[in-house]
Amino acid sequence: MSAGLSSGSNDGLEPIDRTAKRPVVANGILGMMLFILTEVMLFAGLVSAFTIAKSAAPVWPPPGQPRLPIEATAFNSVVLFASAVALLFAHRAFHKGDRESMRRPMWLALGLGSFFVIFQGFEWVTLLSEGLTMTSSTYGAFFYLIVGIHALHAFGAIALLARANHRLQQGWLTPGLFGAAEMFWFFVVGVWPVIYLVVYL
Amino acid sequence: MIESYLPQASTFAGDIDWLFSMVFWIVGAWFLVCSGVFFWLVFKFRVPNGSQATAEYITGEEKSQKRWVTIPHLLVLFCDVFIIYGAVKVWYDVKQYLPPPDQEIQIIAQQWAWTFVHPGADQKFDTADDIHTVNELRLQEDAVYHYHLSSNDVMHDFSVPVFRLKQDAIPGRVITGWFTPTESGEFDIQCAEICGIGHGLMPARLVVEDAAAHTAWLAERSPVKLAAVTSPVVEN
Amino acid sequence: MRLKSLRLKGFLILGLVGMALIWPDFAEACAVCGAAQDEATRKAFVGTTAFMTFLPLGMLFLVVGWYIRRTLQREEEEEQRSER
Amino acid sequence: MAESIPTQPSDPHADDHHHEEQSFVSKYLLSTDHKVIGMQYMFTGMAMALIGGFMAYAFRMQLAFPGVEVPLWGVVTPANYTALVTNHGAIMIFWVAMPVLIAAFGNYLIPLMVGCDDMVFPKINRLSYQIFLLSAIVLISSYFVDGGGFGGAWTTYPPLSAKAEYNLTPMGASIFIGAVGLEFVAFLLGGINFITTAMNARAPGMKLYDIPMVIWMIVIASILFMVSVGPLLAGAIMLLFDQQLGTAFYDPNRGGDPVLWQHLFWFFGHPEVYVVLLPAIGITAEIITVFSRKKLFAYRTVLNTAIGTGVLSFCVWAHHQFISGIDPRMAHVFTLTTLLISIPIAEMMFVYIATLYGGAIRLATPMLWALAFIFEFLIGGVTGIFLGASGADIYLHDTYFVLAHFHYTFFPIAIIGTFAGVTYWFPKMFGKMMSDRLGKIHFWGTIIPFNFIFIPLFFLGAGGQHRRIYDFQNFPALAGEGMQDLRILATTSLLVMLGFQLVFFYNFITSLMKGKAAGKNPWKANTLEWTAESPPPHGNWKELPTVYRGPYEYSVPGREKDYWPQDEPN
Repeated sequence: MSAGLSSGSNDGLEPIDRTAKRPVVANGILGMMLFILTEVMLFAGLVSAFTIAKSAAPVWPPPGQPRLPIEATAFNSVVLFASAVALLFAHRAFHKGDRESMRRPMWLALGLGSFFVIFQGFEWVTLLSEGLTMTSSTYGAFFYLIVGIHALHAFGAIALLARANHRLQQGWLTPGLFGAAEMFWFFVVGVWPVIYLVVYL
Repeated sequence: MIESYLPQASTFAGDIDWLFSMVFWIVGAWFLVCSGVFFWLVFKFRVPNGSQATAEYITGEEKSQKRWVTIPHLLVLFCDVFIIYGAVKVWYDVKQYLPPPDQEIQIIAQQWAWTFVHPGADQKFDTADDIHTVNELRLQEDAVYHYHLSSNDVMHDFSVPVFRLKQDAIPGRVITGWFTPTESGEFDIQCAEICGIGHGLMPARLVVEDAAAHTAWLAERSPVKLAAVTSPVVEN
Repeated sequence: MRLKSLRLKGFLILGLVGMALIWPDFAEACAVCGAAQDEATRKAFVGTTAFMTFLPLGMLFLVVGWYIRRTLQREEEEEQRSER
Repeated sequence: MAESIPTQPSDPHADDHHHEEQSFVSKYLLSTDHKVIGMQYMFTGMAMALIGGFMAYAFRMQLAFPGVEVPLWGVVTPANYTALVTNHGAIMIFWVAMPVLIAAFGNYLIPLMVGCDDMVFPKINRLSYQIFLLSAIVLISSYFVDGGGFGGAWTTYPPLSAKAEYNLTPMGASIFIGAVGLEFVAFLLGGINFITTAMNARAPGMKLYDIPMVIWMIVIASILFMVSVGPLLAGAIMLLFDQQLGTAFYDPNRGGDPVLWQHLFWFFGHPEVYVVLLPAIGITAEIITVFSRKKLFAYRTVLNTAIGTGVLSFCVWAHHQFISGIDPRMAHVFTLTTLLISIPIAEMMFVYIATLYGGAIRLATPMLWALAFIFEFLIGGVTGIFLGASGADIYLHDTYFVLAHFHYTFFPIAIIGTFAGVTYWFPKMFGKMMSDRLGKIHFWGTIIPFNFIFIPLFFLGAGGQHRRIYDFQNFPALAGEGMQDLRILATTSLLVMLGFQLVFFYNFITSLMKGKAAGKNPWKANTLEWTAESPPPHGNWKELPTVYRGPYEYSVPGREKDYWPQDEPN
């Protein structure tokens, strides 16, 4: 199979003349866009379910249940946004072709993102000890469900970012991988304010 | 259409049958025309399998050609307007509008039996003179009934085919609706929402009787006698 | 996504929706709707129904619409290039 | 998503395209070749169709002859019956219609018809099939656990599905939900692949409006699936938690709401109908153009109607809940949208009928199936109007009328569409021709009994017979002689129809063994897959084709041949 005519599994990086079929966006990024569409709808379903449960309750949050740590989580949200900003710097450096100055913001984004997840973990431990569990009320159930699914996504996104960072260190980070990883992370960051507004406030 | 299968035993049964018939004639005509044209085309332009015959080259992109699709499509829309109007009107009368009641009943569904509660002489529920029956609903002809439907465990569906009435019973909610029986006799009540393995074993009987017979029955089941014939209300 | 045919359909749909709104009886009166708490739930159901219906449509119009427009644009460019 | 990234920029095909001799396992079981994966989906789907058909046989026997000992099954108990109807529905939709129509034809056809050598994410594709196979095994295993298979209908409404004390299948219910969830993940991965491949890996020169209709339909269906499945996945996780962790998302006594599930379920459930419908419509488009030697009437109109259907399909879902105690005012809106969706679908049917005009129609087996699809789907379409009209739905909801209606849509989609596709692409898939004579016997032996199964059910439904009831003898109004005769007619027709499927398998196997060699392009079709060898080798073409025109240039005036393949310069 001649390389010039091969289809498919390229991510738009090779310098072969493919103008006739140069994709509008690279495969990895398009795939990630589609995946994110599904994920947005997953969270839309969860948030809708939460709204309905909340409307059905006479008092919300239910009496006798611990309150969620609004201030601490606000701080944590700022950390999450900071990580997105760091990733934006990395994005700019990457598209300037400046891989050297991209390293520090990548590490920063990874570090802040991991801090966010770990901080959430501590929050959970505290809440559990205060008596908010999945079975104690729908309040608790929805809290752990929605925040837990978000945390799972954060894990996945961090893993993907770490993989991109690893490639960066090795010197062959492709736009497809970087684009997919940063898109996923921006999705995780972008959906958080919605969760914070709906679930915490 | 439907009236040839089942008697119309409520005031709105006729409306629903009318809507069904209207939809039937409209879509039936469409179906006949479409399948007529379809078979005519297939037989007219059929060639033997090995034939060398060629076809006409029609893109269908020109306006004069597209007309053959757009005009029927506008006609479909036109017919839809009638159907929508009829559907909305009937729906409004049956499910959204509530005429002032003559009588009220409670219907309680559970796995796998129906409990019907008449309020008794004081016309109030949850009092001592409530009349409970299981798997038998007795109604008075030509009285406007409000029903309050609820469920003790899973979802059920209160369905009375002769009334053309159907309403899901949802645990945790009380759903209000109405009907007016117009024909005396004995009919089926079915559960129309799957409710476990006993779903097929949840038949109840509906007895519609005239006012005198109904009053007599209510008196017979009045709270004084009730103590003697305590109805077997199955607690969950 | 030829806009011309979509516009025709848009008009028709608008007309029908308008017709539905003209029937205030049907749209407003709800004799069977119950207590205050029910009303809140009812509103939540209607709201989330609208939300879940329009969110995917909005996203698709933005993302897929953008993608299709870009692709068509590029096809046009290429056609011009090959003509030259 | 990790698989989506090529391992080395210098060698994008490092691990999925070696052409040396492969062992059986790596060639057929662990292959990343889209054709092999397509076949795997197809054969798994067919095996599941046999299981689903057997279930239909068992419960139809019970309905016609209540209490009788059913050969090969035994006496159908109420628990058996509910489990059988539940799994029949779920299997036929999720494990037959979806894998065969979208995954099998999508996998097989997309790279071949858009002119590339494989899917863009071959490893994700393989993972998709593996997860799908796992989901099928998980589903079947639910029959062998304590309590047996889940019997709460494929819609799994809680609280029945959420609590073991109600459904009496403590493990079966969770396994059912788990299997459905796995299956969705498989199609999610597949969908990403289909859309990305069709959009990004098209052959040089293939413009958007040169893509064959079946590919467009699979792409639109995949988009619909991907966008609608999220809320259901959320709901399924909640339901699983309710079953296994004791949460109360759907428990009204502890602050939950059972209607919430219907809300999330039907948001997916209705678009799902169009997810399986659109590929079948696309397959029909390919076949009627080839066998009537006609250009597809108004290509762009078909595409627009498909998009219109897709858009509207998100606005109709609450019509499944008319009777479930939703705000009655909402029913008006959903009646409106539901009847509006008849417009694009009707237009699509008009376009197909218009395509036949002026053609030179050859009634070969695939064409018969395609024509039968149009006719039978027409019946399914018009009977849907009754149910979309909210007023009439008060009576018809959950009766056999609904059941007959959706079988008149799903049977054309899943069974007729599949047979149309299989008989049409069989020469390409296996390089052999199928027997036309046996094919026609099988066709008539399937279509005629099919109508005799489901037309009686319309009458039973209009007579007030409800679904999922294992014995109608308990209901005096339904136990009559006339009604029982209709049930027996339906069951007998089902037996005849199932019997005729043996003809298909015989035809399939003998054609595979000693069918006439097909050659590259036996049907004289235009689309790219017919320019590859039959069957296409790994990599599809030695040199990938270039595309010069749309896929439906048949009988173009002034040309010697009555077809004009997409890759011929002139």
